[in-house]
Amino acid sequence: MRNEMSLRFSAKSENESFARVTVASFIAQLDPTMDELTEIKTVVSEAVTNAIIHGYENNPEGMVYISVQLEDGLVRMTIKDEGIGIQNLDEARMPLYTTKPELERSGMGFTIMENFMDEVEIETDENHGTIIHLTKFLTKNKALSH
Amino acid sequence: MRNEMSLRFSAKSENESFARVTVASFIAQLDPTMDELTEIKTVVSEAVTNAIIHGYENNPEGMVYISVQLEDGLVRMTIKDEGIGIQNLDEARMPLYTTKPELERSGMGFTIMENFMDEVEIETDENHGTIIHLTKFLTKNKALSH
Amino acid sequence: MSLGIDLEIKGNVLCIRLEGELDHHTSGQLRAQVEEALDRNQIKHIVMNLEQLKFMDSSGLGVILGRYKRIKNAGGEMVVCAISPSVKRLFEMSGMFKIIRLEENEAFALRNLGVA
Amino acid sequence: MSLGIDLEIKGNVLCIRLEGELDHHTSGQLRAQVEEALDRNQIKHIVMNLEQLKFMDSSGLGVILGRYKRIKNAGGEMVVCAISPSVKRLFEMSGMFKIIRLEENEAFALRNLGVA
Ligand SMILES: Nc1ncnc2c1ncn2[C@@H]1O[C@H](COP(=O)(O)OP(=O)(O)O)[C@@H](O)[C@H]1O
Ligand SMILES: Nc1ncnc2c1ncn2[C@@H]1O[C@H](COP(=O)(O)OP(=O)(O)O)[C@@H](O)[C@H]1O
Repeated sequence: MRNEMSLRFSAKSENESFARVTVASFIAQLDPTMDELTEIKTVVSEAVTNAIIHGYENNPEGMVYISVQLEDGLVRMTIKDEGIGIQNLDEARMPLYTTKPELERSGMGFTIMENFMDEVEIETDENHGTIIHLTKFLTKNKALSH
Repeated sequence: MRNEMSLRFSAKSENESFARVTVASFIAQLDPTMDELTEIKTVVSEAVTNAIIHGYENNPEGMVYISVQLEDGLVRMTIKDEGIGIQNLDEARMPLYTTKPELERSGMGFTIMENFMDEVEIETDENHGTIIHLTKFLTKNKALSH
Repeated sequence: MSLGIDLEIKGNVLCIRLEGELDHHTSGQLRAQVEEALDRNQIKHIVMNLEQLKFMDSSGLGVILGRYKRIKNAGGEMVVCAISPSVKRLFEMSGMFKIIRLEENEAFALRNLGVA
Repeated sequence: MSLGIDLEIKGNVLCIRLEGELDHHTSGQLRAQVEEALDRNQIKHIVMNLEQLKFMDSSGLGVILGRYKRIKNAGGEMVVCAISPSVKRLFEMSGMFKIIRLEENEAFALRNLGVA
């Protein structure tokens, strides 16, 4: 069982819930647990929100890109923007670190991604944007495939 | 209010309902009536099914492309495949015409699209594939914008 | 969301109750299950109860027409009941009501086919 | 799916009941409504009832922390109640329970703040 999709949408906050719903409804075919689905929705929400607020600094002309690949019990996602990039990646990944405290950001986005996914890889390039690679093994299929 | 998204997914029948749900959840922000939402879901289902069965002749390696643009009360969609194309477009658009009666196709796909949308345009090219352009004015916004 | 299929035989009538979404993906299951029921049993008529059907497209029309043809060839009748306004529009567009009878609910449909 | 916000003042406590989804998009409404309520009324403590909250991400943590800071500066307390396991995990990850008290339900929360 292999299946893939990719999605591209305007960097508008209305699309945060659209992105969550779309990814969740695509992944539903792997029959994930409710917890796994919530974790994936949360992670999508974090990365898409970051693309909108940080990557594009709320410019709705920007485009956010999501791709999802399913294979056996493995979910692979990338969430990409073509925004300003992350200046200091080591700092950015620290819990509670944020460059936008005035927007009441909690600085927990990357920490949540790392807690909810099995692998998180970040590619970023100043003025070229950011790609977050996320991987998660779904428990049911993990058990089945061994 | 302007918003856009595009979606690309494997030509697998499992993705027919995924495509409907995704388009419906994107369009939901225009606050369409239930009837309008059902019409749009039906049309997406018709065009995506055609891409899978006819365009790609059930080869799951093919990719189906959907794009949606929202502006005021206007929904513009394209549904595209890079499959075999339509040989005789005039025949294809006739009610009850199908080239795959052995698959129990009803031949009603294009007729439904034309009934449920305000505009339907078909671009097709043998061996390059088919693009269906679909436009619908949502009634509520139609009333408001005049 | 997928398709739930409930089959019940009442006298010489096969009652097909559908729940969920009938599209190209799910129509194959419906075709297979109904064909098997028709092969194994003495069935004359079909009643399709679409009360719980949330979505249907032209693939649904195709699979219903396919079963209509089989039952018609054997002298039977196809009745559809409890359909939503949107499914009704699909039937109307395709002229299906010229060959398939519409009833308000399953009880009426069965009574008119002579089953209590 | 969006966010439903129900505000009620009981004594010197602002009860905030949320329904639906709290993310970056909806957190702005919540911030604006709560700030207005705090500006206009004599409020000491906040109780957030998340029983009907279906989804929350780190933008929710941010807006809760923001209100915590204001109420804390004025000598008040922030209590959160009826949270789901997934929201609880977000609170735990960010160490929020060091500063915000968790109660099982709104009645307990209010009683412990001295409101009947
Ligand atoms: N897509 C992005 N583009 C540019 N900068 C980003 C992006 N994502 C994250 N960052 C930077 O990393 C920091 C930490 O991100 P995160 O942990 O999600 O916290 P928060 O979003 O609450 O600030 C952000 O404050 C921002 O400076
Ligand atoms: N994307 C496509 N690629 C190739 N051929 C197509 C495509 N869409 C439709 N067709 C052709 O047009 C005919 C009519 O389509 P339609 O009205 O949807 O009926 P049906 O799908 O039931 O056959 C099809 O039988 C097929 O020959």
